[in-house]
Amino acid sequence: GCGGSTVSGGDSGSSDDGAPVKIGFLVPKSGVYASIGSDLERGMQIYLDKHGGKLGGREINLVTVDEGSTPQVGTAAARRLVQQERVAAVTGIVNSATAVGVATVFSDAKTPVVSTGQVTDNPYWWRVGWTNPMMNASIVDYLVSKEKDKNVYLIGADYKQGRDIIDAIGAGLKAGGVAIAGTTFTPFGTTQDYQPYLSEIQKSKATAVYAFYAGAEAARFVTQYSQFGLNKQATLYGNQALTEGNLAAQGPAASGVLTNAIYTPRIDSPLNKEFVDAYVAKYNAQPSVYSEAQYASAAVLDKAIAAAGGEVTGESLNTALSQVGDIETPRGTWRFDAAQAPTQTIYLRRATDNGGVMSDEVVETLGVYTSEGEKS
Amino acid sequence: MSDALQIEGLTRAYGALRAVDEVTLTVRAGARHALIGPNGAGKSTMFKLLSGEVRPTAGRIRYFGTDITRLSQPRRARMRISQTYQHSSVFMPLTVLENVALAAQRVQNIGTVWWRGADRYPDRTAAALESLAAVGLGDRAGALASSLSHGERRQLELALALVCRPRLLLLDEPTAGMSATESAAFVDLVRTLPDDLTVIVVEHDLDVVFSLATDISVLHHGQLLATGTPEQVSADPGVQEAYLSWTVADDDDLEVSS
Amino acid sequence: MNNWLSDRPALRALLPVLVVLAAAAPPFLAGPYAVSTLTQILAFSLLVMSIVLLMGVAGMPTIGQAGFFGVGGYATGLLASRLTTNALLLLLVSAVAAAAVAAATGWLLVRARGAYLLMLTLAIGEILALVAIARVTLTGGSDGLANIPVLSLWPGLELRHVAVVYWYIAAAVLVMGGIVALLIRAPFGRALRGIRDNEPRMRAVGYSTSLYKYAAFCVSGAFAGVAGSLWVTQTLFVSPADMSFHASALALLALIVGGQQSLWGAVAGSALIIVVQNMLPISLQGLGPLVLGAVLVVVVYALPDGFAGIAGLLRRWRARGTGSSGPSGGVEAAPARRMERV
Amino acid sequence: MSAVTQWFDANSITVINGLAYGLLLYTLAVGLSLVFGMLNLLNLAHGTLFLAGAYVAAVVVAPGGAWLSWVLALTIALLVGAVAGVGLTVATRPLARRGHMAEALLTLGISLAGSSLLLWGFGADVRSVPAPAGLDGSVTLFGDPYPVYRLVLIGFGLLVAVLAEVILERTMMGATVRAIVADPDIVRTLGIDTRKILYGVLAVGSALAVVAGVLGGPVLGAGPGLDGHVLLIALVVVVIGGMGSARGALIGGLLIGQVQTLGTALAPELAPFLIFGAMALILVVRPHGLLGRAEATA
Amino acid sequence: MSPLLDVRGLRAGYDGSVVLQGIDVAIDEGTVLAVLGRNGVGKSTLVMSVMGLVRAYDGSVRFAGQDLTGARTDVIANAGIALVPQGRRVLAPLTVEENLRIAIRRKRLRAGKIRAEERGDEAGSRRLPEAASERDQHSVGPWTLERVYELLPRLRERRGNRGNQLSGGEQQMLAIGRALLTNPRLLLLDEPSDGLSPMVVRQVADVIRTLRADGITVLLVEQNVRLALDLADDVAVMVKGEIAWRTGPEEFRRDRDRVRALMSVAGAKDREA
Ligand SMILES: Nc1ncnc2c1ncn2[C@@H]1O[C@H](COP(=O)(O)OP(=O)(O)OP(=O)(O)O)[C@@H](O)[C@H]1O
Ligand SMILES: Nc1ncnc2c1ncn2[C@@H]1O[C@H](COP(=O)(O)OP(=O)(O)OP(=O)(O)O)[C@@H](O)[C@H]1O
Ligand SMILES: [Mg+2]
Ligand SMILES: [Mg+2]
Repeated sequence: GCGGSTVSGGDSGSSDDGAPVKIGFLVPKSGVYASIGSDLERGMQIYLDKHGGKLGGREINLVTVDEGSTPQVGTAAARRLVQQERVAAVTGIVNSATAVGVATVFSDAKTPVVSTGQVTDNPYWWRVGWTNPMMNASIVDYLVSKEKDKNVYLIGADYKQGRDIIDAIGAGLKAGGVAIAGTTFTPFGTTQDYQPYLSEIQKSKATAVYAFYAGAEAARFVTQYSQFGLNKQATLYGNQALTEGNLAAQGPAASGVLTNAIYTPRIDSPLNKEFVDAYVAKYNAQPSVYSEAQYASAAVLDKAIAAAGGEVTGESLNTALSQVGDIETPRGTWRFDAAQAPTQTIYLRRATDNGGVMSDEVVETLGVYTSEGEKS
Repeated sequence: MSDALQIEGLTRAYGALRAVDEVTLTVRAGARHALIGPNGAGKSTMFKLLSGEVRPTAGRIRYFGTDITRLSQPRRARMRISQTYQHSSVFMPLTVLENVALAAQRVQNIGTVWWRGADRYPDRTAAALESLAAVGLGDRAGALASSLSHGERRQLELALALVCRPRLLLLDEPTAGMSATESAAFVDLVRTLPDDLTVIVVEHDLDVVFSLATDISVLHHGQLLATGTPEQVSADPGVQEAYLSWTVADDDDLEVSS
Repeated sequence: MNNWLSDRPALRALLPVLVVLAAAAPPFLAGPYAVSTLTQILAFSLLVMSIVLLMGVAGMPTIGQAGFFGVGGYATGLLASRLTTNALLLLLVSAVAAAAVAAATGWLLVRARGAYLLMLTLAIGEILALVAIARVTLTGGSDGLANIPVLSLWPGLELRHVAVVYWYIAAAVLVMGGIVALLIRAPFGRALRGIRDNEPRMRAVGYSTSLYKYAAFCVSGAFAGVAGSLWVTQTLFVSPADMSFHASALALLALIVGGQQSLWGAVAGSALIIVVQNMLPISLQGLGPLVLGAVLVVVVYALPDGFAGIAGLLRRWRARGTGSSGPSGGVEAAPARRMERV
Repeated sequence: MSAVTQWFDANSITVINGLAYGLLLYTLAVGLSLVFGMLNLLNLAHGTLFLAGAYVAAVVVAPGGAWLSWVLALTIALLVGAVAGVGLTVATRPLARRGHMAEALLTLGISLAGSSLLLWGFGADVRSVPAPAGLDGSVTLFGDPYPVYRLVLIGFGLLVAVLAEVILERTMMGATVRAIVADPDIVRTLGIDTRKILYGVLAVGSALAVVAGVLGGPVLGAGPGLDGHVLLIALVVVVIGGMGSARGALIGGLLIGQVQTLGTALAPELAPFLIFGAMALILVVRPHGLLGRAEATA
Repeated sequence: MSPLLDVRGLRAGYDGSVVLQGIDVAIDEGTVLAVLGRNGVGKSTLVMSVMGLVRAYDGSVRFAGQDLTGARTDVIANAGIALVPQGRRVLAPLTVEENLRIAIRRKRLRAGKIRAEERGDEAGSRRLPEAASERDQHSVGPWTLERVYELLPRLRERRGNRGNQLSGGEQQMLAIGRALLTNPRLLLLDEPSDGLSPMVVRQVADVIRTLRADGITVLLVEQNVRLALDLADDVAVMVKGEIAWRTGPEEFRRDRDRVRALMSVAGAKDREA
């Protein structure tokens, strides 16, 4: 509540038996990540719809707050969730800088977070999506085993994630004996025209390109890549972010782009079919990796709240989270490993033009990877 | 006493136009030196060269023996060269008093003080008020400069120059826009200025010129046409031709003032 | 405002006490979220005050001030984990660091004016942010610097509890704001005002205006650095986004909304901006920018001089109500409307 | 000698592309510059107008880029721009006496609100715009494929530049507008209705922004965040060239075009710093931009 | 015949302050009225409020039978009034030539021509055909760019300079030339001799005489009393926002005591009180 005094204290959120459990949902609703944010909200909604608005059999009081596009907004919102709303757990969070920035806010308040955000070494942070090591390792393994003769050019957006990913892939390819034609980073968030970089790629005579981009940058990069005829010279690889949510904008230019992903709507399982059908029916769109990840978050919370039982506090939830075991979600069945992230199957997809409508078709299964990138 | 100014071959060109053209001139210390000449002769430019607002294309300026040609305008102002502008240039949003106090605090060397309120320096206000009283603006101290009439701004302009305790005072058409009464008061004011203060005044009002000047120099097309005592200059035929050949239907010598 | 204060000497003597009491009260009255929001507002308002000094007083518009804010923030964050967690020491170091960076860049802009100056400060701010992004190993790159240890005031007194953090930051902002206020009223501040109004005239009177402007820039940079340090003391996190154009723009907005030349206005403006930014996204999902935009439009029309102008509006309205004409009537009463320069 | 030809061989495409990009920036920035320099109005809604244009293109242009839909998009853009310009004039007029800061704040408020309305109306997804039919392919330039549409941008940019030159420098239009900025009262005493001209300038300036948005569509697409980015670059271009100078905007656009492309190609590790570095450098040497006049700000 | 300009009970000022305390002043067509007075009495305010640049709180302004009270400045200008403002106010970013050209308006000139013909005024209509056939097709009216340059040759020399690159006197000439080019019926001159060297003052005096001969009406505010008396048909002396004395130049010259009382030390005392 609003009133009361700070000095006389108060503790982190808790809900008694039967009372609704308060869950914070931190998603971008404005700014550049808004489109991912809406995917998250849809995924969440589908899960709640399916379970009558309940998680773990308890009424849920979902407090949705805007993550905004900058960490300032995100941290302020996070503080609100902890200090004002006193939520028992938090889910969502898209921007990696925000995730890093808010991690301690939550861990200090002993509030667990179930998120796609890439925060490591934090006992209260549970990653439900992908991890960079698993994405990197799977594509590197593929290139090393199947495309060893290729001359690969690496390009990515110049920010922490981008550098981490491109560097890891470069190192992996080198170790696997694949030739690297060049490596470039492009200014993050401000690059509108990739021609100078594309021209370098042309000159390098690369036969494959691995690109790390997301959102609007990915849309522009892929489009310009084909405008400058590079798609005829070199196959374009990337992780799911390169095409996820962007295929419509990229249009035919994306044809043939290969991406690895933890999820695609084409996965053949009853649960996925049910998920996709419900999603298409409600939103007239295919679910994305992000929608599925948020659905998975909800599933995780569902199990944990049920396990925690009785009085649900941040701490009791966190303990429950460490014991949730197998989780069944549209992407398949997976469980948290020691790093509090999933071990799961990775797929390779190819963007395909079906008479004007683009979709990512599964080409093959790359295998099951741990969050640390070990193939198992 | 030494000369206040020794100007040698001073030139300022704007493109092809030489606004001031190789002027060599000496101004005695303590002189009331009038600088006259037709419009566009280069008088204001000359002032800008002296005050340091504009850099000369060629030539040298010595000020009481020191070469100041390369010194910046603020440096020269701190050497007590003060000026009024032909087109009044005051601090519009500030009060009349604050206008002058700004200059006063610089003179009193408290311009960089940051730990004590400006209003706690009585000297600052006193100097400003004194200067305002001298030019006849004493009763307007609280008004905003932006609400002054044209003529009142000219007076404020003068107060700003005087509060700097100048050794060399450059007045660019000080009486332009002043009514006859204020002009007369101005002439009186200049008369009361200390003798060791050197004044150079640009004026088109020849009454003012002849009632004040101890020396007159005439500029024409940027060049020095003549220089000397009022008698010498007014007798010079070239000057007559270029400048003085004027009288409005000399029907009367109506004196409004005094 | 000054008038009614000077009429009542007793009140005037009491005022500082009242202000201190009022500043100390919130943790006793409000919940932790409100107090931490207030803390945020205060830290931010010091950044805005640094712009008041530069833009409101010296007439040097800036949209790069967040750069120095960030320098202070990073200095505090980096040194907290390496050198000391003493908040006051870090505050000092941050001020020095920000002032040093301002000193190193300030010479670039003493010649520029108006919008050109604005764009130069933008360039400085953005370049500082880009440096923070590029120095990944030191600053954590675009993800920012997280896991900053909790600071302490002295050994044993950790700035961890929301209320303690609030008191520390409120006290620091009060002291710093007092210094800024002094500076504005002192001859130095008056000289800056003169430069804003008529720089050529100031030169003619003997001021080395470039030096004054340079000094103003450095001093204001130092205050921004302090603000950054305070901010990090609370958030324990600093990222390039804190230094970006966007952050500077928000500070500038707070300044204008508050009324360009008033320190109280700076606090009020900061409050509006922070509250709109923090609260609205919750009740009005995703429409935060829309509301912020609408608020700006309304403020521009309704409050010509920002929040600081409300006092004036009230006074004029009351004067009209009682039928009294202004002091002494006549032309002196003409209110000033300054033309602001970008 | 051969080093030079070699260099040119290696970078010619980049230089051409810099030209295309630069002229797109010019088309975008010239309106801002005129409004900025002539009306002393810092129109921070300029980027939003550009984005609105991009969305117009994204919605109106048919898949495949049929010519008719392009013509329609451009017409709508002109209308939207002109209406927005008139609206902005109406909105800023009461503030004229309050100075630039109030106007800047107002346009910023309008742009914030406008952007979130666009987000609300068109969603958060990035949209793309197909190039006009027949112009969507590539031609081989210096041995490498190059998109035809970008060559069209060069042509259009040059057209705008020529028009601006003729209208502003060869007629009294430009002088009149500059005069209004300097002293509107005096211009009115000469019997000129300053209001009409103010409306006209803002309408034209805004229309140019919206049209630039349509034209930039096939290159930049349309999506949230583009408006702010574009505004920033336009400001840089305008300031480098000197406010109020159409020629300055041209030089600024071409310069930033090359800095962004050639500079990036030659010194990729410095890429993020290039734009602001170039601007700072130019402003330090020339505090009023390359062709700016001192009075524009004083 | 009714006066060309008829100002009745004009009260005006700035931001609520009242400077003009109810002015009545009328000027007959083709005459020159000199307005004299000390600094700050409101002469400029009078001129500016006739031009619509200062808001009138009260009173009326009629010009050529037309009610111009509260009209927009450009409407007033197009009705045939021009102003040479105090402090010149040349358009700094424009060149001399642009400063002049901007004053030339085709539509109004045509109207001016008709007016001149109606009046059967030779001076006005005489110059028309010649000017119309000139290379400068804009200049249709008694005052053309050519004629202004002829009158003030200094301006031709400096035609490429920007307004702020002119000397003070040159700016004043420019302000005068600019006002003439609008071919007004009534010319408001606010201290036109300010900053002009004696020779140019004489030229300006000649211009005013020519104007008068052309049937143009002039309201002349001047500090140069000699010049003013030499040109004026009528003299008005202002004190503290009111016209204290309206008389002819002869009478003004004769009644020195009264002049002294209204325009000098006594006036100053009065103000201080
Ligand atoms: N910045 C400039 N650029 C070009 N020409 C200039 C500049 N400033 C002044 N001039 C020219 O230099 C000449 C001298 O100007 P100056 O102002 O010195 O004349 P002045 O003697 O003061 O005349 P006045 O009595 O009319 O004030 C003029 O012809 C003027 O046009
Ligand atoms: N813009 C303004 N705002 C407020 N008050 C003003 C303004 N302009 C003039 N005043 C005041 O109005 C009064 C009359 O001013 P005005 O300029 O009309 O005088 P004037 O007779 O033309 O004087 P001068 O001979 O000095 O030009 C003065 O007291 C002046 O202080
Ligand atoms: Mg002069
Ligand atoms: Mg006057």
